[in-house]
Amino acid sequence: MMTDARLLTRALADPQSALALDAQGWTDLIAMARAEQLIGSLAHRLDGLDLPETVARLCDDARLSARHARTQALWEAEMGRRVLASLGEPVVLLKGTAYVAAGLSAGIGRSIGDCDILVRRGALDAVEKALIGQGGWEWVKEDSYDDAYYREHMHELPPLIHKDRDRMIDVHHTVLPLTARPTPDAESMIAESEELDVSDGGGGLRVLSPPDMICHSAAHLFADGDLAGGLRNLWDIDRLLRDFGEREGFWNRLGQRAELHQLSTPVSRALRLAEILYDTPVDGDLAGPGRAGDLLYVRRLLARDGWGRETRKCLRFAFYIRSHWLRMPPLMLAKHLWTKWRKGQANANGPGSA
Amino acid sequence: MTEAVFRADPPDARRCVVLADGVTVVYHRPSGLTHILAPPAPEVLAAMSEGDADTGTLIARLERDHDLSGTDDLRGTLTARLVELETAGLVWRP
Amino acid sequence: MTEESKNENGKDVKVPNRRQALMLGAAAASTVVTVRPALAQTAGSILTCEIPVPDPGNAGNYIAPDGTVVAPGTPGAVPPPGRNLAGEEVKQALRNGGSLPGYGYEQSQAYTNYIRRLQAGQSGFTCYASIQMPRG
Amino acid sequence: MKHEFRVTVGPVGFRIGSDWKQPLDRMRRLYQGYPVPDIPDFTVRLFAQRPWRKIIRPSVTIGGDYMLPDAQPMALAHGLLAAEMGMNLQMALGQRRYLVLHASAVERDGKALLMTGESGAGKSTLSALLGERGWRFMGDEFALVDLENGAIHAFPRMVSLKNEAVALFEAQPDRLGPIMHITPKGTIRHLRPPEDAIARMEESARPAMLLFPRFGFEPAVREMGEAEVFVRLTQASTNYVALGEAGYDALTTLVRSVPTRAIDYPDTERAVEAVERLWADLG
Repeated sequence: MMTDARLLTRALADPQSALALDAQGWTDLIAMARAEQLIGSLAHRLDGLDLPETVARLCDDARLSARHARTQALWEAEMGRRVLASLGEPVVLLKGTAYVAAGLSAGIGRSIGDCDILVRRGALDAVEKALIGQGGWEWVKEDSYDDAYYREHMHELPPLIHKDRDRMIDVHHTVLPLTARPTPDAESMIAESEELDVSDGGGGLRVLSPPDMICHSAAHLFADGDLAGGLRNLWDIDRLLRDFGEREGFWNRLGQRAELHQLSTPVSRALRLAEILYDTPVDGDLAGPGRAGDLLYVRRLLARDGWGRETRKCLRFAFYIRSHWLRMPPLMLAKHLWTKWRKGQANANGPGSA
Repeated sequence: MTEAVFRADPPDARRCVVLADGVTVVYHRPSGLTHILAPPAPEVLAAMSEGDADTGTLIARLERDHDLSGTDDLRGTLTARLVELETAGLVWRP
Repeated sequence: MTEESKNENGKDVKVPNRRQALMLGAAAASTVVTVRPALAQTAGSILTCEIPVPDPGNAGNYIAPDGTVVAPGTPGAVPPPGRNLAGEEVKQALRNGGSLPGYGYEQSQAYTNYIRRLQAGQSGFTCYASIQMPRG
Repeated sequence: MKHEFRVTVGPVGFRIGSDWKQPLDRMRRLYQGYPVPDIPDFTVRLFAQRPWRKIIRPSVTIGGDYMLPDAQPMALAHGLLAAEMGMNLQMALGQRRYLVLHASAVERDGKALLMTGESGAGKSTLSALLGERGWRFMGDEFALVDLENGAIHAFPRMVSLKNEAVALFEAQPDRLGPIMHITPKGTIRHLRPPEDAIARMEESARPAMLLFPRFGFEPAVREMGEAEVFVRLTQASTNYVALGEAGYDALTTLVRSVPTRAIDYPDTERAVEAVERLWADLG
């Protein structure tokens, strides 16, 4: 029996359980956690436990990295705020940056990549001009201005990178690609967003409302590639639900918002998967009864071995195909797969091993 | 535009080490970035930490502590320094 | 120590006995430099990168002169290079506008145009971004 | 993975997995007697991108805990180099316990001499040579600066001899790995460090002198301003920015406390002389 990432999800959900691991178990756990970009979260969960010396040391290092990631993320957001403040447009932080800015548990120990912000579609041009004109951001690529593909098919501007800080910012005007079938109501998400606590000069940035945060996170869990990074996205959902679950009327509101955004199915599934993998307390009605497909998702999410390698290639490939199905209208997809089949290039290894 | 008001972080948001050749190495805690500052940028930053200031106020503070008689275009030069510090994120317009 | 308590000579400046001359220099002179991560350089010295043309998901398709991926045999399009292009040779070709080693002018143009159109997340994008990154 | 090798170099434990036996057999021979970690700090993976690439024109992809996307695979004949690169990659991208400087280091009387500079400057060869001449070899690639007390920790992995430097050690075949031609870094041959370097790899040393050597120029010694040294060391460090304030403390302390010179030299013999002379004056 090959090891899978159940080792990792168990350690995250119940850190005490990790104390029974032997040296090989710890070695596997650390490699998996790094591969799934969950090492910082794990290190925080294990903090204070009686760990083997090397593990304690690696956890210290991981917490230091996470602290640095947090500083950098908050700084990019702040620099964005300084440039965009004069536009008077709502700027909504998304994903990791939002979690740390709002002080949510999901931000603890989280690795954070690019700075993702959501703005009104009508504000895109002004935002773009301000970031490039005053902010010191530039297109990653010279010809991005004419990049019709991004503007017409994607849910964000072509990526911008800051010329001095080498950090990327992704400006979204909706939360899923425009070709995707669920079409979440981005304008409504912005309207319901919440302003962050105003500290000295820090006002003006916003985060999604709690139910919308879950909707967005669930949309990403299932829409992104072949569920790559799924365990991390699901861990976000677990942490968010634990932060919000006790709030008055939260589950009701989540149900309503999921429906509005055409995300009821992904949200329900995310709740069920979080419960299975992380023991997340969820609302039974909203999660709905388990479905046969859930187990396939679980197997896919746990497809990682003690070397940090991806496993279950066929299952991964099936999810890869499925992700294209979700992203493209059927005709586009048929064309895409037809071309692939004709060239005989489809192999269980190729794509999706990002 | 020239009379824009700028703000700097309080002094404890920074660590500063002055190297032998007169250059100041600044660690800026809110950003985690290291900046290398040549005169007069460190002096400008120190004066800005006393409180929000436009270029005129900044000149008054600097003249209190330093002899600025060697410079012709005080206002233009200091505005350029402020914009540079703004780009680095060390000062901003509140 | 903070800059309030020390000046460049390590002496107290908060209550100066006599005002020290402060040369402000020219407006155009730069006085602030930010330390950048040295990773790209380090990475370059540790590993070399490469770019598949087209990405594995489109393997076998042709490349049009503007860099778009088109069906095999499309008039005016060129066949794929048949190997991954090394970051270093792409960098040279982009910089000098010259051809890629082993390929003619038209092929090189099509391939470099394809590479210019790469998006984040596509195979080869990180490599492309790393050779594009201006380093000072 | 099918094959596994573990080794501790200085304060860092590695686990290297491979689809092939050959690179790990070579490592086993060169790293004989090094400690073996029970829980490694880092995992390196050498694997075939496609299953058939294990056999047909086998090519080694370097992966591990920390990876660079789009890395170029290497020929199996260069598998040992791939393993070393994989270890370097983990240090460069993942190390957070020490300030990692791209520098070679040797020690005498508890004091460390650091040599840094662009690749090809000769820092690696020079450290290997000094290691044969009364100095303790601490490492030819990375010097690890302790974030608490500024001490230098040894990282004595295999010396990677490049091009002309390969000939300098031909008299000691037992310590040498296979010659690898036309690698991304030219001709490479690995050299096992001297036995005392391995036996004493846990001993740290106070940094006492920092040199920026340059090979192939008329002999010259130049003083360097602290600002120049600081900037060059931030660029010679793989993790300065990532370490935040701790890195800032370690690096500013190092720059202000350690005498630094740029030295040019036409050949290694003259370089050794120049180093000894400077050490007598400054170290």
